Amino acid sequence: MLTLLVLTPLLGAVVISLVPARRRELQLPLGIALSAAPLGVAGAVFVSFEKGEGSFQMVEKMVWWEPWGISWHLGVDGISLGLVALTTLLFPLSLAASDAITHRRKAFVMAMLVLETGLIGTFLALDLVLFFVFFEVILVPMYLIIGIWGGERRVYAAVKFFIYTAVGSALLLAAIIALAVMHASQSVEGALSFDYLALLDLEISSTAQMWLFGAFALAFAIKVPLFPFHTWLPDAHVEAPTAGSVLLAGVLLKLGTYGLLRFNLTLFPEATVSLVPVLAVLAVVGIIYGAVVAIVQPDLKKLVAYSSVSHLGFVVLGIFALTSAGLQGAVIQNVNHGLTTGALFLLVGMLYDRRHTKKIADFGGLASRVPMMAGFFLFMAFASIGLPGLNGFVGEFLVLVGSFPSLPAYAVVAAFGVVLAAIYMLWAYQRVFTGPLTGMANRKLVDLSPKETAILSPLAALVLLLGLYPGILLDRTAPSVEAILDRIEQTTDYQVPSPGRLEDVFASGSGDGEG
Amino acid sequence: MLEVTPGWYMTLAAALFVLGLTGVLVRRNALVMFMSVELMLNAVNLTFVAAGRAAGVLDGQVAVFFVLVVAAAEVVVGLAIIVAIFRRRETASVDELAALRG
Amino acid sequence: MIELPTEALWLVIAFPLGGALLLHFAGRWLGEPLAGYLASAASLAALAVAAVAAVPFFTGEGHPSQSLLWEWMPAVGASFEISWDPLSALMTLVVTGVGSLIHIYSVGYMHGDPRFARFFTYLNLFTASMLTLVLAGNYAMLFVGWELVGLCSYLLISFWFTRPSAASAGKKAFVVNRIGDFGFLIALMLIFSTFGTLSYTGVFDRAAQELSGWAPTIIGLMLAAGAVGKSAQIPLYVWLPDAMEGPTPVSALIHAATMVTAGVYVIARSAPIFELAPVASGVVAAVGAITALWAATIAIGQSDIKRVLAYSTISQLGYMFLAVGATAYVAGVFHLMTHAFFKALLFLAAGSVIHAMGGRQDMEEMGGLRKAMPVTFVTMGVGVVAIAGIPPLAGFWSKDEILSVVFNQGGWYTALWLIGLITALLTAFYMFRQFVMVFLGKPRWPEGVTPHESPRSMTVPLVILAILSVAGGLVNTPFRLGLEHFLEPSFEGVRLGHPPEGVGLVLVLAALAVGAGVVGAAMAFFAYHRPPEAWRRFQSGFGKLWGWWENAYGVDDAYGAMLVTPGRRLSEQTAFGVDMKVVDGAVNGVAWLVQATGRLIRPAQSGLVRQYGLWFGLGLVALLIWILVRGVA
Amino acid sequence: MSPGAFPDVAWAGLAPELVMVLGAVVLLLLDVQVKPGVKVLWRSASAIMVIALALGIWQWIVTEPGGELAFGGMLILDPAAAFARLVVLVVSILAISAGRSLFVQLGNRAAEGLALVLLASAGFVLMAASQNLVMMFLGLEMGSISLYILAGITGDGVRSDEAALKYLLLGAVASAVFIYGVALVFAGTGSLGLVAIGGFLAQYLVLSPAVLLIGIGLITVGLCFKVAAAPFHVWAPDVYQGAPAGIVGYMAAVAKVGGFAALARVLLSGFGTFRADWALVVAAIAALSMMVGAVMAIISTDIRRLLAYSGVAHAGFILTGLASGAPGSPSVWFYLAVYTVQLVAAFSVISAVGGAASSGSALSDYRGLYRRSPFLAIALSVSLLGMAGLPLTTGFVAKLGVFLQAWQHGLQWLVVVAVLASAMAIYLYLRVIVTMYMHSPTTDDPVGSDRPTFWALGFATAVTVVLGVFPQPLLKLVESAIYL
Amino acid sequence: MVELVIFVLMGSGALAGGVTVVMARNPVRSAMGMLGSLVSLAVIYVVNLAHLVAAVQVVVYAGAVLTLFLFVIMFIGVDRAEDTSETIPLQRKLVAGLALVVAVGAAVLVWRGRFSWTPAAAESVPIPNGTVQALGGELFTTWVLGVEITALLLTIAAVGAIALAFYRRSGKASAEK
Repeated sequence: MLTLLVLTPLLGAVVISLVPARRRELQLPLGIALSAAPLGVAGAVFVSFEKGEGSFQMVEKMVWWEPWGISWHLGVDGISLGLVALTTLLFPLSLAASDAITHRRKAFVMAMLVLETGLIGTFLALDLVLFFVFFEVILVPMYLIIGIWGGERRVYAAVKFFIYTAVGSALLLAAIIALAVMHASQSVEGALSFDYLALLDLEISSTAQMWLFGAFALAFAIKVPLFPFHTWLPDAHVEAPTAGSVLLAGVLLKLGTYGLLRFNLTLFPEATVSLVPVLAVLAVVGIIYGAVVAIVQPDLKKLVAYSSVSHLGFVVLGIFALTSAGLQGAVIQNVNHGLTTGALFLLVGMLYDRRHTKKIADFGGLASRVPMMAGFFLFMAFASIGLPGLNGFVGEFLVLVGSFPSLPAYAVVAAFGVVLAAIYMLWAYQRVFTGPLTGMANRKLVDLSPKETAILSPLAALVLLLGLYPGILLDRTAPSVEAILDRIEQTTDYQVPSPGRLEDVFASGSGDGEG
Repeated sequence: MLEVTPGWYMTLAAALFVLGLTGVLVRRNALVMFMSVELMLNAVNLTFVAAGRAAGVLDGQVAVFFVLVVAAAEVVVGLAIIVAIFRRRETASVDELAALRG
Repeated sequence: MIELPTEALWLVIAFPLGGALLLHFAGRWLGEPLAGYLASAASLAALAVAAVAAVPFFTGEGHPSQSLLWEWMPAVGASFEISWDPLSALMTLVVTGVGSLIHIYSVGYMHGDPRFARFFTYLNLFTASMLTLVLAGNYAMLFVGWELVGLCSYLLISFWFTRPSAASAGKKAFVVNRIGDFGFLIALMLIFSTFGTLSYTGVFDRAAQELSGWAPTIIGLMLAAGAVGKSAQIPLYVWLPDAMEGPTPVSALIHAATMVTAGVYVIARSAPIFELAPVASGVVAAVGAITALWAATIAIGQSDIKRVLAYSTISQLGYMFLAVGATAYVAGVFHLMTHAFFKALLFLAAGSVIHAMGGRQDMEEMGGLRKAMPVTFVTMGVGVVAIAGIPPLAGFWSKDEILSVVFNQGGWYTALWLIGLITALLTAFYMFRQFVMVFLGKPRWPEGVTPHESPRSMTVPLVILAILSVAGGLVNTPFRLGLEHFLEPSFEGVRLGHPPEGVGLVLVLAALAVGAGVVGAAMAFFAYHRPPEAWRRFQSGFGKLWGWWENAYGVDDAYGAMLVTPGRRLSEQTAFGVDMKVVDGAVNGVAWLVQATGRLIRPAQSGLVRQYGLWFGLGLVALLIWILVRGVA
Repeated sequence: MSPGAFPDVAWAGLAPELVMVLGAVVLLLLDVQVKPGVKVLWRSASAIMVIALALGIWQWIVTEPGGELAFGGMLILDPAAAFARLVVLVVSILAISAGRSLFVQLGNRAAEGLALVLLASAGFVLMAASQNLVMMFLGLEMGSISLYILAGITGDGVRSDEAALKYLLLGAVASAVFIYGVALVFAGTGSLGLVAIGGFLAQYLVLSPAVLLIGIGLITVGLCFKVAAAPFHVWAPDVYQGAPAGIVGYMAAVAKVGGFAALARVLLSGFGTFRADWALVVAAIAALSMMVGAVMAIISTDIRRLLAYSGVAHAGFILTGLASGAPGSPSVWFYLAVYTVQLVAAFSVISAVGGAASSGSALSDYRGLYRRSPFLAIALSVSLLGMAGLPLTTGFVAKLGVFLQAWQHGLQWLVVVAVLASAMAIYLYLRVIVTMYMHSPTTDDPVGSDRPTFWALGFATAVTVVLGVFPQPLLKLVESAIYL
Repeated sequence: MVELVIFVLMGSGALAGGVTVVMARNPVRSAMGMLGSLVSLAVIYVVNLAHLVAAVQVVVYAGAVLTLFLFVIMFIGVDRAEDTSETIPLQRKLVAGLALVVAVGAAVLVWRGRFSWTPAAAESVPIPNGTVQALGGELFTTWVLGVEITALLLTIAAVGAIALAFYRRSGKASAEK
């Protein structure tokens, strides 16, 4: 089933490529229909997923590059499940929102479908080379999407995106190789192996763990992006077409956090435990920094991009909190951020399609002209701010409350990011949608079409659903998260903090706790 | 009494080799550069002969034979190119051939 | 009488929430006034359910109970669970009761507004949110309501969003509240990491065992920080005056009667924690007292009819803080209730006035409305008397109880008592000042304004609220401590502050309070029941002080200069300086470095074949040296 | 062996080369006597190549794993040599297919050109199969001299002449250095055969290894020149830029195959016992090559120079595998096989775009190539992405292979350098792709490609992708191409 | 003793010839220096019992190759003194430095006594006598493949010369001027 899930979009790309160029009008609808197929498969996966199970499910394994012990090894667990579902959901929606792409539309749809395959594959891969292959292959369609269908400085942005990520993954490859070689030297047969499950059994010295952790973490930190590796993101977002931005923020960034969670924590538990302060500092700096920088951005997309830096900081903080709540928060925040930021980018894109500008200063008082759009924007903005009852809160709350027992000082600083989020989001909303209607062009705006409403509504519904009943995801996540924590507890002398007197919490925490 | 060992010849060859290399580096006339290359190859030949003598095998002398032929073939092609260039440019100076660079 | 199971209490929230959803999707189709009636009906339905459910508490047979709706975030012990005890019952009744009246009032007030249905959507949503807050049995769910009321406040303040001031005020309210929420959030973190749950039962039952040392103090202070934001206390009160940009029913409901009291509610609710944290309680009390005085002085200087009421609200909230800080939780809640009645009344009356004045809010342009609006005149008069603390109206009983409890705490609380007493005087002064300026004297109406009495849908709620303002205080008089008994189950195991024992002392204190009220009222009457020139002379008698009051001590400007402007500058520096130049510059710098390296070694590729030979030779020799040094030496 | 005895000749083992060499002679004679059209000559040459390839495959099948000595120990016919032959032949066939227009333009020199291609290929195969260092030298010269001529064969540009002369002059110096190294090794060991040298070194402890070390160093340098490894690469950009487009890919590819085959054989089977001495040197050259190649390619504005520098970087990657010792040789062979195909494909596109006989190809000529010829643009992109080592292309498998080997054999630092260099290198390939897809063309004239080019490019593209996804067959194949 | 004398004389001759090649301003003089060097080496070969090699050296090298050089020198008319001043900055200095480093390196190696030209296993062996017969036997049995390749090499050279120089004149008009 998982292989089917990975390959369906690719098959779709092939189908699209067979559509003759003169049937232009078919390309986009067909693309949407084809990208709905994986959504169906993902739905089936979601439904047949066993709730109480922490290990990988629906595992498929086939030999691929045999001499090196590389296999086509797929599996899903609570950590990847939500992300896969999110990915398959966002694709039809963002394709549907791509009416504005008129130029080389067929290629665009194909790039999107290939991208989908890559993303799903990355989340499901249980072989490190397979993971790396998908991780890298994603760059190409994304690069094309930004570079061909993007804005004015698209080439710069696309190249920056590609190179930055590629540099990050270079060391990842070296580290993967190191692991495989280590496996060869430790296993009885002396065979190389890139199998994630096999590599979990390696005994890695502390020093080696540090290095490998660093290599993995760098690749993922760039992808997340963690401060100070984030500068490719605003550029890429600003230049990317709507669909590109949606997927970039919605899914691509999650590769980083997913990687940290999936690989760093489990493969290098010792290094994880000792490097928690480093990552947590970066995460917290990112939260505050991203928010501070977002406040004054003159471009809506840039603003949302920097807000991503801030939000993803929460995810990383949650991961390195190394508590059940923190990790669960990280997992669900991954999905949440995809939904809300995806929706925000869709909205900005819809606005851009109408006005051909993203500059905040060009707008004003739009709410009286486009109340529906304003309503959706505000809804998503509040989800992004972390309004309880909407999904953003669930993630942030779990992260903050979950990281407090282990990283009190960090959690407190991070919590301040919540205040800043309100400032930049609401200020932007204020400038764009409220006040008197300005400008002739703004007076002619038309509100959301039924199609656009149909695109946004499922996102809004999910935002609400996950906000009020996150159990739908958390129930499936919790066992996997526990498994990771168990592993860390078994392999290191780390203890997940349990509730107790605050004095003890601060004594066992990072030490530099404050009130 | 001093005996002339193969080492003496090889030292001489080494000197000739370096001399030839120097010639390639300091002369800009392509013809002279080729001659310097020939000098290097001669040094090689001397080494072969001397080394063959030391080892007591004929292989060294056989090798000389082949090096000689290669040298001749290189010279033929080289001179053909030089002639071709000279027809067009009226020069045999390699310093004037620097259109390809960067 | 049927007994309603706690499990069914979700209906209380569901009615207004369902109303909000219905109006959201079908509001435009329903149109005016049907949307308003539906919303009011939803609110009344909630009131009815709550009333039925509260009956056992009135009869003294009820016990606090909890009911789990569904697990929310089990990892942090967050769930949707309803806690039903006298305190939440009282709050529910106040919210639904006053809320229903305001709903009905709004049908008239919002008449003709193009977004009529939307207004009721928000109003219903607010009611649902506030009920979530008060019915929550879990701090997480409390926080849901806490934030959702903030959202509704934001939406309603900036309801007329085309006015930049309204849009800005809404944002300001939300952001300032968020600053308080920051503290609240930390409190939640602390609570979770101590107890492993956020459920009231889980926390309160073990509070005494688990909390020790400075922990309860910190938690208390952090909770108080949240409360300070929501209840507009120093230093986070600045949003409330601006919130008057919203429609007046909103001001009445949210920014007077219900939402702003959430802070008081939370502190009362968390009494078991504050019980262990006298320092935190002290801070709450001090903040409350100082805010009460501070806001009262500002209220004196305002000429905008709603701003007076806004600062008055802040001041009254200060009283409530003073009460709960002095562990007089019952008194605090009591004042909360009476204040809800009379302040809602005052706001609605003010709304009626504004309505009549065609949207004008400057009291200098009013005067002599007594005849034009008799119902409003009378009802507002009741409200003014009530807030001034003149017996036997509601305000007297609650305020007097607060002051006497605070006095009884002794120590430095005595100073707070004194502040409270002065504030009582000022309260009477500015309220009567308002009353006089609006209703008495000669009309100072601008051209073309012909005030008239408001429609029935507006006056009926006024009358009902006036009745409540008169009688509401009687639920808890020193002679019959009804409310205290009623609330007892909610404060089980908590030491409550009490008035002094001796009857004489109680009477003296009451007399002082009443005296302060009377004196203030009289001063206002004499100062302002005169032509405007005379007021001005009176006002200039205060010198600079009056200017400060008028300008609210310039706190807004000071915050702007100290926080907003530097904050924005910091943000700009970070965004355009640090981020673009330093961080991104480093990235581009790496790229530049690579290219520069390339350009540096490019001259080696000179095209000169002899030079190529030289590089070859150099490489050769270098390699040989290395290989020899390694292999031979 | 007594004088007069019939020489020990293993004709079958050299059948492909014999076909090529005889074919070359036949072509020359035909040209003189019959003067057939260029198309006929081209078809004949192609046919010869295909026959040679068929024979080569046969030889590959019959080759014993350990190989056997032939021609009095001059050659060793082992799987590595047989594989080298296959690579050379495939590359040659691709090159002359895509280069048809060049030979057409050469007119009455076409026969010479085709004959030289055949002879050069034969020469490099011999070089790869040489067990004797002097034989290796002869094979090297046979190939190199042919390439010098091919570089200048069009003769209709100063730049072409310049390229030929530079290549020849520096190549002659490098050859002299190589053969001097051979002479010194001969002096140090008394033999020219690699097996004998290996045996000698295994048998005796060399007390004063200076001569041997210098000899190894000189041989390494000479071969590093041929494969364009830094710092001995400076000729490559100039030559690639100046030589006719239709043949550059071939020149670069076969020289690399021959050079690396020789280098691997010399270092692994001759001086395997000295690995401690040369591994680090080779690793250093590898590191330098990767860095210099990547950096210089980034600032190039001519696509050929760019590919030349990238070739320098690739030499570094291949050397990374080589430095790992004998177990690394399959990875070296895999790399060589896939890289040369990509290289030839890339230059075939350049030839189609700029003209087969042209010198120099400014990057700006490739602006909007996608619009002028989607096929060429895609073919070039796939090759470039393959060179960049993007997963799902053969390039990735190749890189992974050499990195794995290097890491396993104690060159972790080199792998780190290599991955960084490959990340840097991605940028330069992207530059070309950006130019092709994201810039608007200066002219809208479509660019055509003839049928052989189409097939050659199609093949190369398919190989790069299909073997990139399923490299298993090729991986199995190279497993035996190991030096003992 | 005789060998020593010959070594000194002929060695000096070879070096002197080499220096002439490198230093002479006139290419013809270089060629003459080359001739001297070649002949000197031929004598040394004879001393080393490499008779056939010595003969081939004189016939092929001095006879054919050098003649070819001279012919081309005359043909393209560069038989005059040329400016030998260096135009590439630092070239001479670096070359001199290079030579110096090589010399010093060699000296260090010799001085440290870690240098021996001959194989470790070399025992005293008879000098191989490079008669025509002996050498021919080797060439046409063991090295027969090499001999074949020599033929190919010369073919390549011939083809190359034709392709590069001959057609150039008679072929199509060159595009570039």
